[in-house]
This record gives sequence, C-alpha cells and structure tokens, in this order.
Amino acid sequence: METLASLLLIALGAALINNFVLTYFVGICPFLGVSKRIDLALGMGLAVTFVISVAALLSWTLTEFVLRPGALVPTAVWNAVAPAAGDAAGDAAGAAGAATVDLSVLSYIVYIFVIASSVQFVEMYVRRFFPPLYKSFGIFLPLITTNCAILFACLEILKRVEAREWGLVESLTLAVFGGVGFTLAIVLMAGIREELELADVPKALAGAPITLITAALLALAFMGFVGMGANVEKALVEQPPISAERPTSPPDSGR
Amino acid sequence: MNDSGPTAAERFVRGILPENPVYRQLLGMCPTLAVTAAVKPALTMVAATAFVLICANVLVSLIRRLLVPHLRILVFTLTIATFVTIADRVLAAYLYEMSKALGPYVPLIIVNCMIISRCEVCASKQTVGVALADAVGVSLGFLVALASVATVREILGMGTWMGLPVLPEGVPRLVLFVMPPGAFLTLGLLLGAINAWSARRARRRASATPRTVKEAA
Amino acid sequence: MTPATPSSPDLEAPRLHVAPGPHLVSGGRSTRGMMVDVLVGLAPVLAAAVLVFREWALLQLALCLVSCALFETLFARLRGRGLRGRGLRGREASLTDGSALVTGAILGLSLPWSAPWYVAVVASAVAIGIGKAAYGGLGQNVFNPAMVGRAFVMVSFASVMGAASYVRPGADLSIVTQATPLTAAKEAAGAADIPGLWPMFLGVTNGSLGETSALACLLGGVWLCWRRSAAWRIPAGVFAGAAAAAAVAVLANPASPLGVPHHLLAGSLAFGAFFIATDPVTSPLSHRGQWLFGLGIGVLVITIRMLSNYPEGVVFAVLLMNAAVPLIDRATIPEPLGGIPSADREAAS
Amino acid sequence: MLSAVSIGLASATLLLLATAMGLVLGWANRAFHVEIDPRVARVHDALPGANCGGCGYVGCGEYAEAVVQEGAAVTLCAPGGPSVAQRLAEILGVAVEPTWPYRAVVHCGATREQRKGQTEYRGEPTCTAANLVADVQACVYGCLGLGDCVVSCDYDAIHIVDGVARVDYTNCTGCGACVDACPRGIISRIPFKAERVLVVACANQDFGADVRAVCAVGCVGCTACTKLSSLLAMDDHHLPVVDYEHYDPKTADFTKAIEKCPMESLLWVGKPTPEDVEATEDEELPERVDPTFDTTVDRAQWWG
Amino acid sequence: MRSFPGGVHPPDAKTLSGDAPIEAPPAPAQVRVPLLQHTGAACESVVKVRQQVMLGELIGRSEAPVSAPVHATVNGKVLKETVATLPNGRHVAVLPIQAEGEQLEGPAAVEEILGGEWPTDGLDAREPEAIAEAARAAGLVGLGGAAFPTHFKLRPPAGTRIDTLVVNGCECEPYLTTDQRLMEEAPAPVVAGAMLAARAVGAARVLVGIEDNKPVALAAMRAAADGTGVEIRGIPTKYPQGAEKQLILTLLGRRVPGGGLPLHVGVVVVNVGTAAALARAVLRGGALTHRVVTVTGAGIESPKNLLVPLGTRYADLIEMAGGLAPDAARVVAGGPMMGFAVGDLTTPVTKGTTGVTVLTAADLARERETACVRCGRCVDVCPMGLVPTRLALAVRAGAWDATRRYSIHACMECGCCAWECPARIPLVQLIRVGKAHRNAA
Repeated sequence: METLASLLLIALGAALINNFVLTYFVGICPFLGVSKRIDLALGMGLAVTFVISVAALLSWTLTEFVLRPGALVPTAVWNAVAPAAGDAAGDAAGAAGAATVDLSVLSYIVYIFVIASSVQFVEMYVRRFFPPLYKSFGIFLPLITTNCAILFACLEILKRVEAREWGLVESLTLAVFGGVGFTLAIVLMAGIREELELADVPKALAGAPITLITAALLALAFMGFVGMGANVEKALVEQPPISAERPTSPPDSGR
Repeated sequence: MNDSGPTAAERFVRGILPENPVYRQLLGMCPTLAVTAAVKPALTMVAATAFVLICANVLVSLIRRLLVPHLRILVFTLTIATFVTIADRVLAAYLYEMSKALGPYVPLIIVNCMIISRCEVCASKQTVGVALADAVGVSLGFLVALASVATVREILGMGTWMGLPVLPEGVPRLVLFVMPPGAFLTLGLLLGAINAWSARRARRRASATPRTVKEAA
Repeated sequence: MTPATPSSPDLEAPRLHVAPGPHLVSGGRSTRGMMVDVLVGLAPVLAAAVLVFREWALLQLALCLVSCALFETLFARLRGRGLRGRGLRGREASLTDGSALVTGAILGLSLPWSAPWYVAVVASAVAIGIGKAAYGGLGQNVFNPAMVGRAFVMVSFASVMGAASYVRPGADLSIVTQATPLTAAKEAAGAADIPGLWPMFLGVTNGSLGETSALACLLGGVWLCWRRSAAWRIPAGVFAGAAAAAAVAVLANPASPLGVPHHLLAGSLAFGAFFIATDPVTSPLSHRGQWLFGLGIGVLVITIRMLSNYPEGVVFAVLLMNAAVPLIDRATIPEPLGGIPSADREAAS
Repeated sequence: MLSAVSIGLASATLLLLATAMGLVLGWANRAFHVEIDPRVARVHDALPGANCGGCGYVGCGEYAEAVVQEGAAVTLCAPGGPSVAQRLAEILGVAVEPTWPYRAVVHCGATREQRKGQTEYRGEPTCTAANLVADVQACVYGCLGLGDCVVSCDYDAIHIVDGVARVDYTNCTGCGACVDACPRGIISRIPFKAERVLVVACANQDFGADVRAVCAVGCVGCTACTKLSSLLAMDDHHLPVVDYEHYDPKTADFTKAIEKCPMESLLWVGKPTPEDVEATEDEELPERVDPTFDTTVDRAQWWG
Repeated sequence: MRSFPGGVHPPDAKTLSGDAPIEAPPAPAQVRVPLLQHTGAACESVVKVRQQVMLGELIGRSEAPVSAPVHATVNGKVLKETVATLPNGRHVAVLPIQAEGEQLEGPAAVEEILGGEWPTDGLDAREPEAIAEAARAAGLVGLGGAAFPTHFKLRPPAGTRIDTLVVNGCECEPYLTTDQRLMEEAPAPVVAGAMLAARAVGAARVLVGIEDNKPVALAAMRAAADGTGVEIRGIPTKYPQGAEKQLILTLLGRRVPGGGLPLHVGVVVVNVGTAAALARAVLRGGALTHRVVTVTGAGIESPKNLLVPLGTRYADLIEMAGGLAPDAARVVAGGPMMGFAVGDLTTPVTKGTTGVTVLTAADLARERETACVRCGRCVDVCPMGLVPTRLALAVRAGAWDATRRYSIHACMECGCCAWECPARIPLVQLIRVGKAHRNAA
C-alpha cells in the first residue's frame, strides 16, 4: 500500500502538480516548436515519453552500479584493499567515514552521452525496421537529444538514487509520468494553437508571444493542483480521515 | 550559409540585439523562464552559460578541422558537458547557496540549444577570433534577455531588484510574477512588446524616406 | 448585357444590389442581446449579494464594471493603432457588444466583498487584456476572461484574497464574522462551523459576492438556459460531475462533515456552473462536448476542493477545462446526417 | 592515491562507455543502414528555406526530394532565382539551361469605369466569395478587384489600382501565390525575357459582341494583331496568345500590332521606361511596411 | 409526426401570392432560351440564325447521358447566339427567339398545359423505358430547383431496388407558391405523373409529402388521389422540409448515406411540378416549354403565379406582375432562403426557376456582422448535423484541412445557419467558398 501510494505520488507529482513543462520549464523548445498540430504534438509527446523511459532506465543502471559513491568499488572492499589510502583521503570522505570512489562528477557527461547514443540507436533501429513509424514518429527523435526534459529526469533520478531514496521502479515512474505530463501539456497547447489559427491575434503577439501567454494561463490553471501532493499523501498514507487530521496551520490560498 | 559570413565585430554586435538569442531566435528558453524569478540567480546563470559558451566555442573552433560531420553534434555536446561540469563544480564550491538555488538548471546548460547552435553555425566553421567574438556577443545578448526578464519579474513580484527594495511598502506585490505562470507571461509580453516596437520602428523608417516611383524603378 | 434596369420606361428604376443568400435573417437575436441576457440573469445574484453584503457588493461590482469597460476601450484603441492583425473584417472590438460588461459583472461577483480596490482593477486589466484582447478580442479567447482575471489576483494577492480575508471578526455585517462554508470544512474538525443546507441554499453565508446564494444562481441560470443564451447541458454536467465526485469523496471518507448536497450548494459551484462554465466562447459547440465539458468541471471542482490547498476549485477547474475545449471539440465533431460524405472522408480519418 | 584511482577509474569508465557505445552505434549504423541520397540534404541546404510552395511542392524539403529522386526541374524555385538553380544543378551535376525569371502578369486591363453591368455587392469582401454571386459585374472572366491576390502576396508586389490588379515588378518574385489565389484564374506566370514584356490583358472567351456588351476595353477577337506579328496567335477562345517560348526581346516588334488593337488589350508590363519615370516623378507611393520578423519558432524548433 | 433534427421556422409569406390563380400572360416579344438549363452537360444548338421555329421544336441537344434537350418556347425566329450568366453563376450560351405570329398564351395556355382530363387507368401497364424516353425527349428536368434531368432519375442503375416513389409537395421555401397553386388547381396531372414515375422506377408505393401549412392543396390532392393508391401525407411545416434527405427521413425514417443519393435507400424523389410535366410528356407528348413561376415579394406591385415560356426575361416577368415597387432592393431568383440574387434583369427563366422574389430594403434590414461567440445556434438548427461556424471560420482562415474534417461537403446550403446566426456571419457564402476551393484543388 505504502509503496503504491508513494508511486502514485511520484506519478501525480510528475504529471500534474509539478508538470515538467509548466512548472520546471524543461522541454520548452519542442513545447513551443512542435505544438502547432495535435497529431504532431501527440507524436512528439509519445516520443519523449519513450525516450525518457529508456534514458531513465540506462541512467539508473549507470548511476546505481557505476557512478554512485561506492558503487563501482564497494566501501568495504575499498577499505580492505587500500586501508592506507583511507587516511589520505579521509578529509575528502569526511564524516561518512567511508572513503570510496565517487564518479558522480562524471554523471553529466555520461548521461548526455547515453541519451545521445540511445536516441541515435533508436532512430536508426526504427528507420530500418519500421519505416512508416519512422515517418510519423522518428522525425522527432533527433529533436529529443537536446530536449532538457530527458536530462532533467535523469538528474532528478541521480539525486534520489545518490540519497538512496529511490529504486528502479520509482525512477521509471517519474520518467514515464514526466513524459505523460509533457504529452498532456503539449497536446493541450496544440489544440489551443490549432484553434488560434482561426483567431485574429494582434500581429505583435502572433506566434511565440501568444504561445507563451497561453502557456502562462495553462500554468496558472495547473496551479489549482498546488498542495495536492501533501494532501493526497495525508489521505493515503496516514489513513485517518481528513476531518480528524487538522492541519497545524490553516491553508493559505496563495501558497 | 556562414561559409564566409560577417566579420568578428559584426557577429559581436549582432549577438547582442539584432539576433538576440532569446528574443529573436527563441533559443535558451529554459533558463530564461526558470531562473529569472530574481535578478541574482539570473546573473549567475548568465555567467555560467557565458563561461561554457565561450570555452566551447573556442575549443570547437580550434578542433574544427578534426570534426567528422555526422559525429559533430555528439562532439559538441560532450565538449559542452565537460565545461558544464566544471562550471557546476566551481559554483558548488564557491557559491553553494546559489548553486543549490539554481538546482538542476546548471547541468541543463548542456542542452541549451543556444550553445549548440553557436557551435554548429559559427564555431565549427570560423577561426578562433571570430568564434570568440561571436560567443561574447551572444553571451551579452543572453545577459540582456535574462536581466530584462528577471528585472520585470523581481520588481513586480517582490518589489525588489537584486534584493534591494525598489517599490514602496504600500504598493501591492504581484506574487504571481515570481511563480511559473509569471515567467511565461513576462517573456510573452516582453516578446510582444519588442515585436510591436520594431514593427513601429520599421514603419517609421519606411515613412521617413518617401519612396517615389522613380526611386522604385 | 444591359445594365440592371427593368425595361418599363415610366418606372424609375430602383437601385438593386446583389448579395449571397439566405436573403432573410431571423430578426430575433444578436450578440449584444445574448450579453444582455447574461446581465439580466445575473440580476437575482446581484440582488442576493446586496442583501447579504449591502453596499460593499455594489461598490465592488461597479468598480469591476467601470474598469473592464475602460480597459476594453483602451485595448481596442491600441489595436486600432497599429496593433492590427490579419484585418478585423468588420468585427471591431468595442464596448457596444456588451461583452466587457459581462466580464466585469462576473468578475465583480466572484470577488470577495473585502478585496481592496486594486484587486478589482488588476483583475479587470488582466481579464480584458490578457484573457481577451491578446487573443484577438471577443469570440477568439481560449480561456474565460473573468476567470483569468480572478485566478491572476487569487494567486497574486494571496494575503488579501485568501480564506482569512473573508472574515472580519468585528465587522458590522454579521455574515462576515464567520468563515466561508468551504474554509470551515477544510479547517474545522467537526460539522459545527459548517452552516446548514438551508442557509447555504438561500445564501446567508460568507463567501465571494455572487457565490453565496445557490437559489439566486439557480433563478438566473434557469432563465439563461430558457433564453438559450446558455447551453443547459453544461450546468447539468457540472452538477452531475460534482455530485458523482462528491459521492466518491464521501464514500472514501464517511466522517467528512460535508455531504453531497453540501458540496453542490457550497462555494461558487452554482455560480460557476450557470454563469462561468456556460460562456459560449470558451465552451464546446457540440452537445456531447458540452456534457463532457460540464462533467469535467464538476469532477475537477470537487477534486481541487478536497485535495489541493485551495478551499474552492471553480476558477481552476474552468480554466483547465477551457484548455481542453479544442480537444473536446475535435473529439466530438457531430456526425453529419447520413454519415460523412465520401468527398470529406479521407480528411476525417 | 584515492584521487589517482578516481581519475583512472573515471577515464576508464568514460573510455569503456565510449567504446561500448561506439561499437553499438557503429554496428547499428551498418546493420540498420538505410540508403538515403546525401544529395537530398545538400539540395535542401541550398534552397532558401522559405517554404513558400511556389515550386508546386509542399515545402523546400519535398522539393529537394523531388529534385533528386523524381528529376524535378532545378529551376522551379522562384525566390531563389538563377543562383539557386545554378547551385542545385552543380549538386546534381546537370547542365542548367538558361532560365528566365518568371513573373506574374494579370490578364485583365479593364479599370472600374471600363467594366459594364456592375451591381453593388454586399457580402464577404473577397474575390472568391464574390465570384460565387452572379452579376457582381457583367464580365465573368475579368478581375473582380477585391484583392485576394493582394492578401496572398508575401512580397507586397500586387495591388488593386482603379479596380484592377496590377503587379509591382520591383517586388514580384514570381512565386505564384497570386496565381493560386485568383478565383478567376486571370493571373499567370510568364518568363520575363526583358525588362518589359508584352501581355494580352484580357481573358474574356466570348465572341466580340458579347465582350463589347460587358467591357469597354476587352479583346473582341478581331485577329488584327495576330496578322501583324508571328509571335501572336489566336487560341480556341477568340483570344490572342503571346508565344513566349520564341519571344526574343531583341528582335520582337509589336509596335504595329499594338497600334492596330482596337481595344487596348495588348499591354507592356515590367519596369517603367525612362519616359514613364519622367511622367510620374513626383508621385509618392503609399506608405509601405517592410516585413520585419525573420525569426520564428519554425526555425528554432530544430534546435529544440 | 416526427420530423428531421434542426431546421428553422422563417415566416412563410405565402399569402402574398397564395391566392392568385395560375395565369398565362401574353407571350413576351422575345425569349432568351439558355442551352444549359439543367445539371449536367450543355446542349449544342441545332438551329441556324434567322431560322423559323415552332413552339416545342427541338433547338438544342447533347449526346451526353446527363443532359436534357432544349425546345423552342415560342413560335418565331432564332436570333444570333449570345451568352448569359444564370443566377447560380453559370455562364451559358443562349438562343434568343423573336416571337412571331400566333402564340400559346392566356387562358388557352393554362388549359392546354394543365387542364383537361388526366386518366389514371392503365398507367401501370405502360412500358417503364417508354416513360423515361418520353421524359428525355420532352427535355424534362426536376422543376423544384436543382434541375436534374428526370430521365436519368427514372432509369435507376441495374441492381438497385426502388420500393418507394416520394413526390415532394413541401415547398418549404418561404414566399414561393408555385407547387401549392399547382396542387390546388391541377392535382390530377400530379397524381398521374406520380403514378407514371413510380411505374418507371418500379416502385410499389407512392408517397406525396405536403407541408401542413397548405390545407387546400392537401385536400385537393387527397381528392384527386382517391382510389389511385397514391398516399398523401401532411407533414410538419419546417424549413427545409423539402430537401430530399430531410423529406425521406420524415416520411420513411431512412437516412440517405453521406454523399449518397436517395436511390441508395430505395427511394426516388420527384417534385410535384415534375410529376405534372411528366404526365403531360407521356400522355400528351408535349415538350417542356412552359413552367409556373411565382413572382412575389414586397418589392412586386401585384404578386402572381405565372405560366410563362422558358427563356422569358426577368424584366418581362416583373412587368407582368405589375412591376417593381419603388423600394425594391434585391431581386432573387427562387425563394429568399436558397435563391440567388440577380443584378441583370435580362436573365432568362430556366426550367429550374421556381420563382422570382423581390425583397425591399425593409426586408433586408440587417445589422453589421459581429464576432462569433460560438453560441452554437447554427449547430442546433443545421438539418445536416454540421458545425457551420467552424466551417465558415476555417474557410476565412484558409484552414482547408479543417473544412474537410468538419465535412464541408455534407452541407446543402439551405441557409438555416445564416438565418439563425446572431452575429450575422455570412456562413453559407463562406461554406460555398470552401467547397469551391476544394473542387478547384
């Protein structure tokens, strides 16, 4: 129950409450660029969701087994093999007391490398074996390499995995629902922009400005979900009915 | 397109306003929206981005003859990633609070389209001097963009500028401006204002020099 | 071919003209007429607000009406001066269509009586400027202008728009010494602070100006639907969706002080269902779409009420569903009589 | 010690990763290889990227594919002009034939006063809409003068003057947008072999008497001009046609044909002659707004 | 009785000419007979200039299957071929005929064309092919307005089973009383023609649908159909009840598939005027040379129902009805909902001309166009279940994909949406522009 609840929270958080695009501003370029038609937007959204999941899987694996402090060479082993070195590096390892190999400095390079390579691999694979799919979907893949949403998800996962909070399932949940949230936002935006094709937007605002203003209003609408995470958690995890659980401070409408 | 192209000085000037990366090319939107709730983080961001942009441009320009065409984007990305890591570590070491405030947006400089675009369009084809001028110009343009967005947002949202109080006590603060919708709104309205302004300028320029049939011919 | 004159020489030729058909139009309705309908429908709501909040209601409403009208004029002027888009094609935005007054009235009635003057002015500016003028004026906006303004000030001026601001302990109006029903429900342990169903229906409770009296909203709303200036399916959908979601909430938490009727009567649900959600510009065209839209708003209102930090969710629910209207419209294109003609079929797939 | 090991491990990791990825991608590149013609990309790069559709294809991308794979002519890009055609020809390795700039010409010369049987029209003020209403003007072939072509032009190169469309050849790029916009099909693109080119300024296909009934200047199909110039021939609709293929601006002499035309249906269009300029020297052109924003989201999206 | 969804109730204004009996004025001095008066291929002239022709003599024909021959409509001399623009915008060749000598006019013409006995015995023993051929030879086309060649309709493709012949007596278009007067004054040829048409297509059942705002016509038709097996149905008055698909839906509950024809649901529809003309063509061998035209509207001095030769100029027609009122502002060929405005009064009457409605400035008083607020009234009244506002705005914005997504070709241009639109947007015209764009592309 508790695991499910925490997964639900991660999912809700990534898709609605802290929508990747509308709250964290990642993936803005495709959000502005590929949101002119609903079908293209949907394709982009699905492509991002797919790639983000693949990248999350790879980066989680790399983080867990290579990059995380103590991952490559377990602390115990390190201490056994190089006890003398332990003293020398003691200052750096600090209070934890366990000196070990920390490759997390490499994480950015490794991630972007992994993302770029896997996107390219997927692209080549799809182009070779599913030409129709490539025509409708594959054209987005090169765009995704430089989509910050992917790297952002990887970094979030890195943070949690380093802190030993999340496992693979949580990481994947974040990735998939982050992608779903991105898809939701970009498809809503595409619907609105198709509608705006028929509208008589002032010339100075036509194009990017009105898209940004629409994004602002969309973000404003999504603010309705603010605080939902905590309240859902309360309802699901702490079980006692809401009425019995009095918040310590009255909810302030603004926060 | 840029085989010969403009000179270093022209590129420098162009990057600032006429081809401003944010306002005119709509690149680097992510940091423009994400870290501009206040001016200070915005300036830090600009500094980090400028560092990466300049270093990457110079390096790419130096190795431009070694680039394999179909792997060039990967090389750019890795170069940028390296410099971003350096910037990130430096920030974490000397400006810990700021580094925490900027959160994931410093590593996200890696995928800032602005930098890749400069590497691709300019540095990979130009000499070091030109690439450097270009990078500095674009960095200044980025500075202009982020500073303007951040100024509007901080003053309207919190009544301060660089943390210094600007608006008198009694004026209500529009807290929305430091929130996500405010970021989109500010950038959208500023873009619109710039469009309107340059449209008017173009019109004025056109009417200032009346064209006659003879001239047209 | 000879010019267009009858051959009779003694008859003075009338000036004929040509035009596309149909050559007759129903004289009954006009866009302005529909706006007037909405204003008339809002009359009982205003009456209830005046009864409960006295001159404060009138002041707030007048402020919103005047500032909306001013901003409408201002932006129409700006548009006329070089900010023209693809040609206005004879539908210049102006005060005469009455839409700015409707926006102002709905905005005014959705603000708390205690909101300071600048709240109304900023909300009006945002509603007309960003909510409507930026999209090209009446009929082209995606989001309900009044709700854009309301949400903007709600988030911006949290301190003067928050739950606490409704309550004035020592006020000369007895109503406003109590918390609003929904705030009471969110904060209070038991049902003690929550008014009964009857006062909530009549509207002798605290809240924003227009939202207290479900009865007044019902009166005005039924009139609007009867005049066909509002699609009855939307409020019906809102109530059905809200009732269903509220039932789920009650089942999930039987100890809650709020029953399904409370949820339907409380807050601005009725006001929103009849006057805000039914804004034709920002709601779907097809009947199925209108049902979907209404149900979506109803469910979202209760979800936001129960789960988010905000005690009331109408503003956000309406904005969220507004954003989905293009998709709803797309998904619910009605099937033509006899099916899609072959000439159009390949495009529809 | 630790740092040394760290650095070593870091390098090893990166190297390993790079090797692994390189191998995988290298293998994939061969295993999943799809033949695409690199020339398509080069052609696309050489095109101006305006995506105007003037070539008849959906956009520059499709035109690039068509040029390489279907053997479409390299000269179709109107905004690019001869220089682009030259570059495309170089890429494809074909010889480029000398190409003339194509420009739009309007096959109607009747001003508002010269048309007969006009009835006041109240409806959607576009040509396409008015064209569906009978008797807006008696001539069903001529210019309606409501300016659909003006709206369609991205280069501010066509205007309604005295109720009839006139092309401004200083701005016209020959993209053909106005050709598609005109519901009566009276605009066409012709090769501009000289600065001034002769056009038949009438499209009325009826017999002379019927033409005279509807227009003061329409071609009555008298064949006077075709007898005086070998470059003019009557078509099936009682209209003379200029043989632009054999038109040589140096030798062609239309003076007599023009003099003989009873209806002013033969017109010179193009750049004004020095005499024209002299006559109109002091006239001011209406205020013109230059298109300003060359950057749009479209261009940025490929960097997203 | 359940009717079709949507539709509107414009004031029918049929009292203007509803009581005026059908009369045949003196023949005009000149008629201008278009060589294309129907949907389909144009005819070629088969006469020479200055040739003398007799009433009913063949003057134009075409080999194309979808076409109908054209006959001389007066006795006289053929003049030089010229052109005319018909109200629907088609630019066609015209044969002017100068009237010379004796003419079929006045009460004699009415008696000749509509009067006399119309026996119904033995009609169902006639050869179907002979009926269709007689219709073709007479140049018969649908007289309800669309002018589709009748012989083509009477020869359904092999393998189609037609079980019902529907006779359209709705005349839902406001102002017009052509069909109403015909049914009141001459129900017998209508019934006979209906039986012949049913015989030709092999339909066992004949249904006549008449809107219930024409009680006299209903009674007259009931009396005439008594004992013939032809069923007369009074149906709710609602515009556009007379549209084929809507009529079939109301009478039979069948939906004609999108882009399909009535014969796809086993039905053939003919107008009452067509039925009467068919009876004349088969029983008396008369070519289609005259038709009843309602000349009406507040802009006409004395509205009338006139039996006139085809090719009569509108100017003559208007003069026969007392001329234009001083405040006449718009001359409409047909009724005010689906008719086309005419600027040139030399335009000739064709086989499809149901009436000429002259509207005054007061009728036309319309406000300026305002913004569409998506009120959805056009959606509610569209009898085809479309979304007119989306279609129209998509056309304005040039979003052609969207027009097809919203099934622009299902629109029959009945005008309900534009009639109802509070914003006064010319919805029908915009939709026509959209269709024209699609057809051109």
